[in-house]
Amino acid sequence: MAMAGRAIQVSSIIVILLGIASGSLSLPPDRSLHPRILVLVDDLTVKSSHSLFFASLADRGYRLEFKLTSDPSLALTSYGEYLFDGLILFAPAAEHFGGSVDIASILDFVDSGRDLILAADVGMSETLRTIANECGVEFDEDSNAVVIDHLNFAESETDTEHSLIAADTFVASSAILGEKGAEAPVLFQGIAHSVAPANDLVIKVLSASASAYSANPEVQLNGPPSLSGTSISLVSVLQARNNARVLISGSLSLFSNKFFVFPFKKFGSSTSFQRSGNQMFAEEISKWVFHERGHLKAVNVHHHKVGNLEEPSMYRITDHIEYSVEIYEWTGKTWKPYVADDVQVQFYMMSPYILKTLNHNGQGLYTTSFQVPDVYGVFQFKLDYNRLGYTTLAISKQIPVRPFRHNEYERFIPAAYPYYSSSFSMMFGFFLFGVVFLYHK
Amino acid sequence: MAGAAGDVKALFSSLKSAYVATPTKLKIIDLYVFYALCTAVIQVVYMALVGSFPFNAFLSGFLSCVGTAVLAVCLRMQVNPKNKEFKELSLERAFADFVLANLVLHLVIMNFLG
Amino acid sequence: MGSRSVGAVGSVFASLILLLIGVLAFSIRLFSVIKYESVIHEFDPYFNFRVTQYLSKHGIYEFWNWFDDRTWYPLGRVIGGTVYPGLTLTAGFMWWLVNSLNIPLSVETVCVFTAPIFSANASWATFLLTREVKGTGAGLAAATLLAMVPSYMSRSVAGSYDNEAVAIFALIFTFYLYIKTLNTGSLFYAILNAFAYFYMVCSWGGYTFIINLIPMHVLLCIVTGRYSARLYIAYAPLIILGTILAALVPVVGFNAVMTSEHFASFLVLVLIHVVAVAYHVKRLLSPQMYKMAVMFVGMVGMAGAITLGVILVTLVAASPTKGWSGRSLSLLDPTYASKYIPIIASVSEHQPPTWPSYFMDINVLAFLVPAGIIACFCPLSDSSSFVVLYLVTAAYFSGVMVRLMLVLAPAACILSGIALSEVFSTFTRSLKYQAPLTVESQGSQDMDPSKMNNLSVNSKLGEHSALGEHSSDKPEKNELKEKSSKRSRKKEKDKEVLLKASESDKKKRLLGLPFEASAVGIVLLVILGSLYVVHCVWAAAEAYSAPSIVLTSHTPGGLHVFDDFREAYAWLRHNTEENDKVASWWDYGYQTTAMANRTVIVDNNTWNNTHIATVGTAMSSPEKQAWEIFQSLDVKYVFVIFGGLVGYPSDDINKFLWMVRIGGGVFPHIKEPDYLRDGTYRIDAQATPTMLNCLMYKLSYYRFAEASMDGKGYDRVRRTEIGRKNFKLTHFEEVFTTHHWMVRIYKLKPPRNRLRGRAKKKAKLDVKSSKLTSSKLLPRKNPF
Amino acid sequence: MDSCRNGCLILALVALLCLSVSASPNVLSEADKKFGTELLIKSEGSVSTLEEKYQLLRSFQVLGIRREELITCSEVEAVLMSSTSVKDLFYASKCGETLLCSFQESALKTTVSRLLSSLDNTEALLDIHFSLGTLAFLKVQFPVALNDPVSIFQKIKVLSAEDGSWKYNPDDAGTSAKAAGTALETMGDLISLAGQAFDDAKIRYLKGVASKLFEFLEKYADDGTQFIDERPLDGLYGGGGPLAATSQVVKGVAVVASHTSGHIEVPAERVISVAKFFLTAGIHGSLLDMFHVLDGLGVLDKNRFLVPVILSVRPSVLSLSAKEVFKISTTTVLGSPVSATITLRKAVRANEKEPFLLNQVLESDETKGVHNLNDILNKLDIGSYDLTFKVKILEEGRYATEPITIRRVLVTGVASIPEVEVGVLDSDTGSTDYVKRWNPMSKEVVSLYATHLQKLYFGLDILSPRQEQFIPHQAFLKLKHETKVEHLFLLKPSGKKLELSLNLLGLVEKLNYLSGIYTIDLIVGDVAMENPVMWNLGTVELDLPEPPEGKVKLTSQAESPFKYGPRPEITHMFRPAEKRAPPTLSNTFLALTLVPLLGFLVGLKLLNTNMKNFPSSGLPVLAALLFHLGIGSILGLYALFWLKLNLFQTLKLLALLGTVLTVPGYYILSHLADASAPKVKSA
Repeated sequence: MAMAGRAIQVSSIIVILLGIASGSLSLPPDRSLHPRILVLVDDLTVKSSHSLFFASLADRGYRLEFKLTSDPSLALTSYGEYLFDGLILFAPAAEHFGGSVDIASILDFVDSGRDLILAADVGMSETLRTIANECGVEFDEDSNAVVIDHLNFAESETDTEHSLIAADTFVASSAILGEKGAEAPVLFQGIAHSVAPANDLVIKVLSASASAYSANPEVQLNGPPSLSGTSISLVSVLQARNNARVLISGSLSLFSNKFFVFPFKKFGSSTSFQRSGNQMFAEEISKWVFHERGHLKAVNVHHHKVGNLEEPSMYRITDHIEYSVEIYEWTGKTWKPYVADDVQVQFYMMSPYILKTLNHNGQGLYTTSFQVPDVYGVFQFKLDYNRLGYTTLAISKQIPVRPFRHNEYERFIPAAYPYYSSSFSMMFGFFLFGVVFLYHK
Repeated sequence: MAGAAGDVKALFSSLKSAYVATPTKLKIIDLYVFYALCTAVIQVVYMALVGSFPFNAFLSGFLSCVGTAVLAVCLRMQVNPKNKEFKELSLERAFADFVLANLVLHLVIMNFLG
Repeated sequence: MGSRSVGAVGSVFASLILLLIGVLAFSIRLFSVIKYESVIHEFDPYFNFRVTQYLSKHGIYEFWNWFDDRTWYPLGRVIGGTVYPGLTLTAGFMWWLVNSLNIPLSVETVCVFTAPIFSANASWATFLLTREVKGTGAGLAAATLLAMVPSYMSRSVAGSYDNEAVAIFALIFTFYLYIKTLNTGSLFYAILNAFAYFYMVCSWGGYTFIINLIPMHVLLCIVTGRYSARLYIAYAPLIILGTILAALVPVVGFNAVMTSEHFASFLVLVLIHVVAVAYHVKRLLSPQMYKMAVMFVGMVGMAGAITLGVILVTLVAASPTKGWSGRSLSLLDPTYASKYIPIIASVSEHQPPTWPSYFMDINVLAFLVPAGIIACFCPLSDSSSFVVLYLVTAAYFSGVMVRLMLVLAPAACILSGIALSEVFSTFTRSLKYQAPLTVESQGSQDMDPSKMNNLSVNSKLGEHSALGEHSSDKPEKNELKEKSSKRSRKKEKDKEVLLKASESDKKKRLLGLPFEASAVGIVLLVILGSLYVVHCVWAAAEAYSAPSIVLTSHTPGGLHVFDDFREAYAWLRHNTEENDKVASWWDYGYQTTAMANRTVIVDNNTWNNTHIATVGTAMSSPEKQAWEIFQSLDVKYVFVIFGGLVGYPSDDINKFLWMVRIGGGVFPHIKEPDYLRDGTYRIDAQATPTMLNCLMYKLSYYRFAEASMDGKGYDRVRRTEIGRKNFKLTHFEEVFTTHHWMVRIYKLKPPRNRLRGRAKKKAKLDVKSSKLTSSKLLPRKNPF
Repeated sequence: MDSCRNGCLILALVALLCLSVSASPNVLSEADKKFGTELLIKSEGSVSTLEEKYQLLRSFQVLGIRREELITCSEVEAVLMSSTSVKDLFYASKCGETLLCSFQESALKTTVSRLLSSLDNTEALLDIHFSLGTLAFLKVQFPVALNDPVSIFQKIKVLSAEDGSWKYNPDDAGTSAKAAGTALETMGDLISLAGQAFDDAKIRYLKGVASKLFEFLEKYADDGTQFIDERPLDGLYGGGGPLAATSQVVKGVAVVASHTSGHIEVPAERVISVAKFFLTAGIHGSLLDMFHVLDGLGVLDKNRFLVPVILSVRPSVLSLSAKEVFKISTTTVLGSPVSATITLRKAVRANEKEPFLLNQVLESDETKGVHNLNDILNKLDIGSYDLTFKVKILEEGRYATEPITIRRVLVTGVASIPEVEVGVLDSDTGSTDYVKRWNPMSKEVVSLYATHLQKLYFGLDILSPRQEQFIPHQAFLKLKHETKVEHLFLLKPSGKKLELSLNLLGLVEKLNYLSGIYTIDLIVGDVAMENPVMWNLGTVELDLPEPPEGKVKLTSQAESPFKYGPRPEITHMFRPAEKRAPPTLSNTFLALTLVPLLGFLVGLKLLNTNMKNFPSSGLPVLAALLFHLGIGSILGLYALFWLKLNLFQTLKLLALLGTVLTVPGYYILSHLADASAPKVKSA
């Protein structure tokens, strides 16, 4: 699939990284330490109503900049330089943007490897739909439809349509949701979206229960709803091929102070929660989106024959070789060694000839050694590390494998002694015969 | 049947008598050829036993024997006084060719022996 | 005594003439250099050239062990083990020699001129061979003919640096040595013969022709009871030594004994030994005893023969492909290839030839050959029988593959040389013996000076003829020049003949023709010859010297040069990364590696059918699948050859059906009928959707409609308006297109960064218009 | 007259419009206050500056709680005496005000004088605000005399714009309402400091500004709440968002009102919708937000211009099964009851026209200030209703309330589903091939079998607690194939039942020809149902035709198990080595191959070969020796070649030896030839 293409771009990345990587932890960070984030709102009240979320970001060292979507001075870039490392789009109703920002520029922002958080809400604008759609997330066509779940809603005296969902089916990934995850259900009130199953870049982080459906509570249904059951995704994340990360939530109020501190009781269950899981969920997932977790990089890819350490330009079949690579994870501040037991390398030519799990020293150094197959050709060391919630590592290094040279074959084989002896006896015989024949009389 | 056997016996006796007449030099050659062929046969047997693994070695070994034999036969033909075709060809000239041929042959064999 | 001096003088003339023949052979092949430039020609030569460069740079051992990772990606190719090194080594040696003499020649120059040099050698070899068969006169005639026979010229013009260039020489020379050995029965020549054979094996896969022809001849001799010790000496050592030597060539290796192309020779070897023993015993025994022995041996031998047969059969069965490689099979069964191996069939030169091509390639020789055959049968010697056999087999094979016309050509030359010399000798002899009666009557005739000369001093005639020869090189009025030169050359021949004649005189005097008849005959012959020469020169100048890498066309504005190929390769060399993989149809693989120095997926050495089929499939698949296939092969660039704009007929669209067939041969989901509208191959509006959607079509005709002057997209090769215009490419992007659009290079787009959801067109439009439409305010909602 | 009527009509329409959309934010209940208090206490640890401390104090104050441990009067006094920044002084004094501290005059003389001097030489609104604010507080303790209040008044006034918005500084670009609020507050303080100095004109001007400020209100469409938006200018001066702006404006107006006689013209509904804005904002979130909300609410709760009164219906979701009753009350924003007479104008079931209850005055028990709505309970069935109230507040004047209030209430209860009919029908005749009554009590599953020529039938009826037919919002039937492919169908009401009949022939396309076992799930739910169900009715095995040519039968995208996570390892199978001969065998044959050589030697002996022909005389002997030596050496060379040399070295040496060899070779051979053959041919 994307192998070659990605391989190429990655190899170039490696070139860059090799420059950086001294392999130790004193790697100069190649990610900004105090990322600047533009928060686009269509109503400054959001600053207050969602202040807790923003506060948590600010505490983590992000420099937030609030702008109205209608602000005529809006710009993501100036003179080709991106002004921000991340973009938070908390303006569900924004039809248009001021200044130089439009859908295309926002998508370019993502395609330049930067991150985006997008929160929708009932009555979201076409513009936002388009952006979400470009990221592989399809919101319910009916803009008045909300997610309704008569079996899994949070009991509150203001909610008269069971649209305040208490969702607790999270994606099983500590990389995305942190070690603890969210211990309380997450409150959700908003619009449903779905993700094409074929799309393996988008992950459903928070999905609805089997009894949920998306409809307009005011009107009676006269047909099965377009979205229903577990196929409804409430919160999804996209990790683009260039590792840009996008968070798309069907509910803006999921991030609001109100929901953060909302004490509630889930319908049917006796346990009532002091506060919802929203705050934790929002903070953890924002950590992921802004690459504080699950961002890997591989450096110092190296391979050599057992014995001598410098990297040859070509191997011979049945050589014994060693392969090593260092993998680090970005913590938001530094690169710390990444430790996992499932990193694998392939020795690949059209199909993997050897696929081996690397063993590591706990300091991020992964190594293995194996014997080159007795097949010649142009092989690749392919390290293809694709784990849920982690940036994809796809590194391939090309190395030709040549057959034996004419003088590398086995000689003086015991099994062939008779042949040797006889041919030599022939030589001797010839010599003798020559003498005898010539001088006989 | 017995008649046939008798005939065969007679045949061989006559062959023998005819062969005794041949000069020693030719006999030497014959001996030489015989010796080469024996070696060849032994190798073939060996190959049949253990399979043709170092095939190049076998080939060279075998062909060196056969080659020697063939060259010797050529020599024999050339120096055979009974042979009308080679009146104008002296024994020594033939021998020189023979030596050259053998040297070449063995060079090649050595190269191929691996 | 007198004869002696004459012989000496004759030999001097002979050598002089040979020299001139050599010059002729060399110079007639320089048209390509003069008309175009000193470049390597079409496809394979580029590979050979590249290999030669490598050799000259890294030396023999490196070359021998060269594992080339820039072709057949990702399989790579062991050049040392898969190439016939003869040509390369020869050129490499010449280059080394020249440079060690401090003559600074580039490898390319050497390569360009290798072919002409060896054609000169070949003509000399022909002389030797023919002399062995029918004496000097025939030799000279044959040499002259061969020096300019078109079919040979087609493969050996300056710049066509291909195996055949040297192989033909090797072939003829091997035959010569064989005949020589056969005639002299000297072991020394047998050895030389083995070496010549070795050289042939190094040079060309066609060596199997020798290793089958010679046994056939031996068999023939034995059957016709012409067995002799000389035959044995000529044959047995050759086979033994030849086999080992052949096995030394990596590309042949054990095939020399494993595949059944070679079995015939071993069989005959066994046979000849049996026969030899038989003859020997016969000499020893009295007849009746011998009869008994025969009977006895017959009984034993029967059993032996049977076992032997069994062994052979098993061997054949054991050896791969029943021991017969595809090409050789297609030799025996002309329809084999087209039935089973599209790859082989797809190469034009593997097609059976047409009659015109016969005339084109060997011209008048076709008429002279029968005469030659007859000449060979009176009297029939071992050597002449060999020549005849050679001709017959070669004729058969050439009937199977155009390419083997090349093998036929020398045989034809030899035989027609023989024929010519015979005829001339007869005519001139009859002239000579009836001349005194009718001197005045022929005063006017243009033959008389020759006759006079024949009678009087030969030396003057020698100079005369020599002058004639030289004058033939000077520019004069064509027809006249030809006549004179031809005439003089003919004179040479009758002179030679006469020399021989003079030795054994009397009986010839009896069989003489009437004067007029012979005179007319000679005139006719001369005309015939001159026709041949004219044809050859034309062929050399026009037909065979175009180096297909640079094209020209004669426009009213004058000569127009199409140099698109080199333009494209230069672009690739300078604008792509060192290790990028470039995919194209295999015809252009060699050129890409040699000129662009980029890694290719497949090339002209078509040893891996599936790999080629993969590329064929990609070319004939829709864009997306194609993209995936190429991606899986790490391909970065794809280029196609497109002649639709300038009307260059041999472009990829015309080759496309072969891609489909080859691809379909391995991947059954590619079906040829899908690309044909009720049986006809078309690219206009009637073409099938599969055709219009396949990658080859898209890459060829992308942007063609708007670029072509009328905007209708008129394909000048197919002479029709293309079926699908103004389409977009989603997975490929055009990066370069040469001046005449003959080469179009595309780059594979990287995979999409994001995967879009099921997008609504309405939304798409909004993207564009979002900035423009006046902002209507949505009702604001209370975020709390 | 007519015109008047039309006008009234229009007005009524407008009123209805804005009312109908209004949702119902409840006033702060005790629970809310408790919750807010906890949050505030949590955030106590983090406060450091005086400003934050004041905000905390004030919030607590509004919630009716005193917490001295934040800051003590002595601390305040210390600040007041020492600090130089007017801001600190201001907030210190505010703290003091909240804590009702009192200081002795002597200590603060200097401060006062400093403030007065600073008043003279500042143009900035905030500075003046801070200074006057402090002075106004100090004035409570002991008299403070401003030098020239009028000039200060002018100073502030010059910052104003025509439309009633304000600047913070003379050189500010834009203006803002928040600033205006601040200005008003400052003016208020100014008046309180030097009341008599101002004539009615100024006072009128102030009131004009005050009432004009309520025209800056922005409005939220969904719940009709109104607020004052933040301007870019505010961003430069501490921002705080709309909450801050609104509360500031409210405060300003309140202050002016509190220091002037007579009342200020403010439209009542606006005040109410502002109050609603604060109520919707609620007291959660950051300290600052809560301060603004509470401050605003506090001001609105008791002020001198208008106190909004909110009608609240509790609970808004009423459970029949729990035997709950509606409690309607009219209170201020902070929940202090206001006695009023409430009339239920009409009660309408949602999505219906006809009211089933009309003008009815609710009786109230004055003790709790709560009105009861008991007698409609027995009329209510489950579902949602719109109740329209009319509120009449007894004491007129300072209270604002909306003339008409519509509340959406939801009545829930247990709906009963006695049984579910599951059947297989013949599609053309419609005759039932098989029918099963599925019982919710004993949930034993059914298992059906149907071909594409049949129909599946499902039917059930749902009864409300009042045994009426009830149509839930969600009544789905889900068919799920083994391969996780789901198909959802909607049960439609027909007659008294909810029915669904699936004509499988028409569905083969939709089910994309996927035969096999489907599990049947029934999901019924509604807002009003307290017992939503999701039952597994059983399974049905469908036998569908094969897909036609060309249509590929797509199976569900079963993603590869290795999409994430490691793949099984692969190791390369090396070619097995050729079988070697046992060394003993090869050695024996080694010996064997040498046997013929011996044989050859023996044979030579037998043939009694001799060396008679060996030259006797000197030179030929040498030649002969050299000759054979040469041959021998060449053979030796071959051996070497085999052992170590490469081809080229060998060939070089060979050429050398060869040339050497020829000389003696030629000599000896020709010698022998002469010797042996009497008849010599020149070869």
